[in-house]
Amino acid sequence: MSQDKRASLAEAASLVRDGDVVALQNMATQLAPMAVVRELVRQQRRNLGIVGLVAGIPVDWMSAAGVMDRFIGGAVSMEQFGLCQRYRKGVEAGAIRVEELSETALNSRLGAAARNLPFLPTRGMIGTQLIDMDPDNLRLIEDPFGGRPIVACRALVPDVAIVHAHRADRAGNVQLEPTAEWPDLGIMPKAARRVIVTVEEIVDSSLLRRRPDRTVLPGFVVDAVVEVPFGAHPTSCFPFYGYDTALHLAWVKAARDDDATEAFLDRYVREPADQAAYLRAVGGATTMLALQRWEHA
Amino acid sequence: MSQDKRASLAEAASLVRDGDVVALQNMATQLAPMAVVRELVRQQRRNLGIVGLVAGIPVDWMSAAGVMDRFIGGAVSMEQFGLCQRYRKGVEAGAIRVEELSETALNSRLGAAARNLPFLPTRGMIGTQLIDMDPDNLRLIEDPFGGRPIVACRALVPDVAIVHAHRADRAGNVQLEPTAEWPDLGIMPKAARRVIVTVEEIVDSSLLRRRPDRTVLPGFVVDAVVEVPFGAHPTSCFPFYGYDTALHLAWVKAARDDDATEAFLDRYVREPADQAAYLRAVGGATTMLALQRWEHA
Amino acid sequence: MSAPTTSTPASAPAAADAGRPAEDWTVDELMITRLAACFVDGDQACNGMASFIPVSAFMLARLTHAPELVWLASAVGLDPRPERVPASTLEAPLWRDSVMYMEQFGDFWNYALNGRWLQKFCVGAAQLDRFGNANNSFIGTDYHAPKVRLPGTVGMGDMGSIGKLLYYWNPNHNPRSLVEKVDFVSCAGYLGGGTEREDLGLVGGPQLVVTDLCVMDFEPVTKHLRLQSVHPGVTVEQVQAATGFELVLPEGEVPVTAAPTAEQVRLIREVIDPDGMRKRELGKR
Amino acid sequence: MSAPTTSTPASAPAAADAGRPAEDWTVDELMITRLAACFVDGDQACNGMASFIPVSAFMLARLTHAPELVWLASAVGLDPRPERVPASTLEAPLWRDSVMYMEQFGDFWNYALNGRWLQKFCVGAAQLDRFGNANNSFIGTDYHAPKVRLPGTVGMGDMGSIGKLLYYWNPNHNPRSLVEKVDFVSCAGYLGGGTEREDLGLVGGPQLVVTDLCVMDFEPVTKHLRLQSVHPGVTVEQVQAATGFELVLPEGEVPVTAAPTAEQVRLIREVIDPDGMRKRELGKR
Repeated sequence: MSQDKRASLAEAASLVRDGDVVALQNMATQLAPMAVVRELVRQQRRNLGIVGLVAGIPVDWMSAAGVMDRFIGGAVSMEQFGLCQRYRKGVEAGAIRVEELSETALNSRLGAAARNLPFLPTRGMIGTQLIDMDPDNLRLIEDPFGGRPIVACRALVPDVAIVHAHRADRAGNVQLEPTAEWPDLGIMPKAARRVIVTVEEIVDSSLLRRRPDRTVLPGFVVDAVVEVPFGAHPTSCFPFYGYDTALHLAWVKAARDDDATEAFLDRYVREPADQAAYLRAVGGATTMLALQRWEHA
Repeated sequence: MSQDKRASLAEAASLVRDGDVVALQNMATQLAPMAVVRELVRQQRRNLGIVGLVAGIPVDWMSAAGVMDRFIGGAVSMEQFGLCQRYRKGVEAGAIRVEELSETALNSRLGAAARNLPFLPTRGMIGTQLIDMDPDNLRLIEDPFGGRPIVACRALVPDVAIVHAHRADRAGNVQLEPTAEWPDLGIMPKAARRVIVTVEEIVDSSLLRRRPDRTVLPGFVVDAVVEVPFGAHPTSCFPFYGYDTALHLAWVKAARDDDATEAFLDRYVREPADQAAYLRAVGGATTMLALQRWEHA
Repeated sequence: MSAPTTSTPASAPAAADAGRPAEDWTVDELMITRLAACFVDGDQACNGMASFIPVSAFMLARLTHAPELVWLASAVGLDPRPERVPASTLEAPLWRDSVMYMEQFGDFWNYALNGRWLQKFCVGAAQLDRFGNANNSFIGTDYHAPKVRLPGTVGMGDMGSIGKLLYYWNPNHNPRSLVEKVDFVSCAGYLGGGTEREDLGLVGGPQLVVTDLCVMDFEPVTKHLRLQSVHPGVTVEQVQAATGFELVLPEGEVPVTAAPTAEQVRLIREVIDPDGMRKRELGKR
Repeated sequence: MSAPTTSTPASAPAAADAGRPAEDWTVDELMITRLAACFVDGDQACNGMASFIPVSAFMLARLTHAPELVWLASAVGLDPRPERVPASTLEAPLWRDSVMYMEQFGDFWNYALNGRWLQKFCVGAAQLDRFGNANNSFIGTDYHAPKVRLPGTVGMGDMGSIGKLLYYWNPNHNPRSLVEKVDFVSCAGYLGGGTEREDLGLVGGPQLVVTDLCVMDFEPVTKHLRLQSVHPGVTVEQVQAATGFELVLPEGEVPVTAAPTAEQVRLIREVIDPDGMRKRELGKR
């Protein structure tokens, strides 16, 4: 009944242009669209501004590979695997600019963009210095009804949103298994100009019709949908598979050293020609089966 | 693990006091908390302000019974059964005051209340006279970032929200079967000071844990949960049962005449001592079985 | 319950001469075919309550020229396959077999307000004036003491202001529903006409009015309602007599609205609306 | 996989003398028991990432004095029954067997911002100053050229301003984490002290700081951090030496923090956190 939005990873990644503001789904170690992230590194995209609530390893890889020069959002952390060292070095060296936002500020900025509003207000951040650092986008305004001032958070329209989910049909209608619904999927695709979705599998619409309440994104907002099994690896995709502890630890170790970082990126990001080659590089079926059992989570 | 929120209809209805602003779930012919509405009529509650997006037969019954003197919201209509005649007469006679809001205005006012914000903005209604009629609550304000003015919609905090759903546990965690999720359930219980929920059945929490994604309201916001089978009748509760065409038509006919209106209210609203008696009065098992088959929908 | 759906072969044009004008169409069918022509592949259509004619139009468009018309039934069910037009256009039987249930408070308005999606809305109104302003609030002069309280505007109060393209349908064209000036502007059309709407920063706006007598569009400069075509058998004089203000006429002869084709009538009667729900909206003139 | 859950008999105090002080508690266990005491039946608790000590505290409270503590694990899973503390407090194993999955964009903040629910938050911070302001943004003097970039504040940047009661935990009490003045206020405490917070219209605020050396509260007038108790075996001098500003002392002798009971220690070690995840946060002093 609708247009066919299926695309290859390369085609999807070509929707991202140098300098774009890219809203990236991720929650520390969860559900990042890693296959697209790797493709952006391979295609040597430059000067991206990454928007994230809590971004983890994808931001560290993109920092290491020189893909991004701005982070707009809440935090960058791999939780129990620690801070993102390459991102941190980039910021401390002045190569990556941070526009830090509280959670309600980021949600409000993206929410305003989705609804074509100039801003949405929050009472968060009052008293903090976060407001002072971002006068272009955060402004204390009077309550027209006589109460205390509140913070107007200016609409933030990303050029592209990139998200990962469990399944979609060809039209790009996206379903999520019952799991955490982080704000990313709830708002990024609605705020952005273009939308890339990777999914574990593309299925016939008839399968979606069996559980219409699990569809979280209508196809008409989606520009490209790409089938990538284990597309969130090494982040998790509950309930299908857990985050890859070994690969996270290997990255943390490599990230301490410039040469080791490059070798890691070559081996796991630049050299694998496709998703199958990548999965072989990270341990193949044995690793994937262990992740499906959530053995290290 | 949590407090027991179970209550009788009479106990639940006692949370509503004369003069209260009451947010009422309803969508024309769908999912209104009718058992509580009838209880409010029986208890002769007075001067209620009813908040609704699209309210139907409950507002007509409460208008006829002199329970309400204000309507704050979008529309009052029983869709294919026509306008609510008793409500309309009340408004035209000056007994019921209307504060009409567009859909985004109502959503914004309730959304602001939920989030403890003084207002939320909308771009709806600009150019209409709705804004002019409600200067206390709708105000054109400047965009602090230099764009066009927008409409600030002042927070509306109902005293009570009353909703109906498919099931809950004793703690008041509420589940909805996959169906339309109208704004009412999405926002009213979060905006209001007190919350009454009626459900088709109260079940053990273990049943909710099987489908945690279908839980739409956490028990900690709920003050009273009442088990009332067919509690939305004569409105529908998809997929369990359809709206009652015969009773809607009987009401439309009765509402044309003062005596017939009183007789209808006596027979179906005031006299049945409990839900079982009400269900017998409206046709008993035969009717309920037909409604479960959606025969007239 | 094994009714035809929008994707079954039974729904496809059946005969080679299906494109010929129907011999016995009725005006509800003509209104449906005219509205259906406003929706094309890739549009996202959405209906509200008591919208039997627009719903029939969406279903017809999907069966004929716009198979990829995205339809969000009742603003709830995405790409549904209803068995037929049910007795309510706001109840579950309409969004049968949907691919998505869209949550209304948080989510529907993300799309509706965005500006890029759900561009076209069909609107019914108790009063419509010469500049396309609509009123579903009250008849009379005093908001708090109306002569007639109307249902209320709900989403219409937004749709006129947020850049949508509005398609009015009116199955009872008469001087009380098509008025010089609405008693109350509850849905913004072109306001006082000319550039007044534009000056307020509003984009989009009313595009067409399809009634049981004629089709009207808006004169581009004055934004005054203008006769686009009269339905077969209706005269310009009849339209003018049924209208509460002076119509602007198109240049040259007034065209006649194209009659439904035999195939369109067959689809409406046999597949889309065998129960004749569409006729409920008529005959109240 | 048939682990004890919060409602099994195995979780109930086992022995009559379970309330006696433990003989071999460790400081992580003491921090957990002290934090647990802040949460009572009817509270709604919520944890963020890398929050092994608060999560253990919630689980302990539910197993002992607050069986009706509502816990929204990771702000996602309501009243979960995790098998034990997993390796991440932000991943699905923590919200196992929940009664609800709360959507984060639209819904979680309806409750968090409301003011009536989710009143108490446990907060960890890289820097905390004498007035309870916290910093998770950067160390240094220049936001755009920091000496150390910290992860960022996310929800903490809100929680300090929206009326929450904040409970800080700090497993590595040292002069770099407890400072005279934070390099950057990314979470609002009592700002410059006194009525400054109140004057801005902010309610709630920091209540307690639980470290690996002591417990501190806030002097009611000046809002200066004040020593409430030192942990067994720790001296006031040791606390002062590890603190980057002059501590306010309570009147009279400084109390000693109550040691965990034998039963609390048993529950933490055997039921709640047999894998010792809570110890990950310590030893970085």
